[in-house]
Amino acid sequence: MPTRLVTVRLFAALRERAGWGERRVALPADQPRMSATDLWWQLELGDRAAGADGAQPGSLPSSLRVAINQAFASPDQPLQAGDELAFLPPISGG
Amino acid sequence: MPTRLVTVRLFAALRERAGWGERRVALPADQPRMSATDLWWQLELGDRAAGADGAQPGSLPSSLRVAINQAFASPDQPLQAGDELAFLPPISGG
Amino acid sequence: MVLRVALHLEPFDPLVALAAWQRHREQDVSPQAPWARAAAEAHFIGRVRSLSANGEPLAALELEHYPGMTEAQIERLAAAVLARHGLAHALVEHRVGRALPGEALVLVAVGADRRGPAQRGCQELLEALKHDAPFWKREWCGADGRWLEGNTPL
Amino acid sequence: MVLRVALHLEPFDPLVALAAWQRHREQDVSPQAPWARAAAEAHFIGRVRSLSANGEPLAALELEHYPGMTEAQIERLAAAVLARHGLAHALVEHRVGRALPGEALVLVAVGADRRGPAQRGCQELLEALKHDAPFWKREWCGADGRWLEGNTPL
Repeated sequence: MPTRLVTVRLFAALRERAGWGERRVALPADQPRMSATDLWWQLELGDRAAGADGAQPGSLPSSLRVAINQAFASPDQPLQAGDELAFLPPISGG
Repeated sequence: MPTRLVTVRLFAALRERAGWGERRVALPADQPRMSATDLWWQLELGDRAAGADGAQPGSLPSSLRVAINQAFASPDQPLQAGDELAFLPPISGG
Repeated sequence: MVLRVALHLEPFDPLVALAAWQRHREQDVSPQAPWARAAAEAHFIGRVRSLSANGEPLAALELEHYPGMTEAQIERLAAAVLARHGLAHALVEHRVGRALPGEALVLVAVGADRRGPAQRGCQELLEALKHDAPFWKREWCGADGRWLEGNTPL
Repeated sequence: MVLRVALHLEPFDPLVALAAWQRHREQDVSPQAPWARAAAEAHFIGRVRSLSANGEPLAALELEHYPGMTEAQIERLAAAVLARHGLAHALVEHRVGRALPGEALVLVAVGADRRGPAQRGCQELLEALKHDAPFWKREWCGADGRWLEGNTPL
């Protein structure tokens, strides 16, 4: 089975707390239905970046949103090879 | 007792139905508390100008408003010598 | 609180009027100036429609007003809305006379420290103009002129 | 239905943006053009405040965005508001990068056949931008930068 790569992107406070903004990540071969939530915990973003809003493994911090291929998506949607996954901290636009 | 004059002004459809836009009117010496409503009927504006909205003597057609000295006023307010009285048909601004 | 009211007998460009208004902001840079706290601005521009209320092609819209009272009444209405919402500034420019389809009839612009008061203030001032400032519209379709009684629905 | 979305890395003048948008109206005079039925226009302009959320003098406001997604998401939000209110046109221009107090952050302009849909559409599109378009604000007071989480109240 070929290596399945996704691009993970972090923004604003999340990027600065994690210390990186973009990373290519290989999805584990033995987890064909890996989701954004799974990856959040695998990358240890929950420990280092979630702060007071930290959630338990199995869910994302409630203030975060997930985008897959530059559109909002469910954090539980299985990731595909080539996906661009972004974790978005609370928005303050306009 | 000197003659007490007021200026009466009509606008838009009201002016065109009456056939005049501005007139100097002497308040009757024997009616010291004459109001805009009284003058409306004395000038026979009710008969000739009020159309389907005509009211009975003692009241103004409900769609009309009165301005005295260029501010909205009660149609029952007694008029003073020198007042500028205007009868305003329904407004359509903006 | 800063207020400007202007009536135009000739066509006016609302964006030129807004630019002139904005120059006050740029010239008055003291932190106490009403402009300094007005981070939110809401505008409304109304134009002459191309069809009459009856759906016929409109040749022109005539706007009659009550010179003197109209200006004074708009100032009273604007001052009340400015006070009610704690607005920083308001601008009202209104066309009078004979206007053609597409030409600007009314510009309302208000500034406030937050977007809610700016938007609500702009809406309320427009409704106040429509219902309580002495203007009368007559639609011209060909040689026929018809006075409107009341406003288009919201 | 006509829609334009633009992000600006440098200061932009909302009135210049509106004038460019208005030129479309003047150039496209066919009666079927969306402009022809847009007798009502509502605008909103938001600027950088002079004070931070904590009340300190603000040196600058930094706006981060998600290049590609931000533009696409604004287009989705605007298309939904245009359809919901039957609007004729919408314009969204938004600053990104480091902006100074008084500089424009956001311009929203919508046109409709009546004032109600224009005003409601403009408000809804602004709220959608504030809550559902990927922008993140960081306030700079001196050398300290603080990310904002959420928006100012309405």
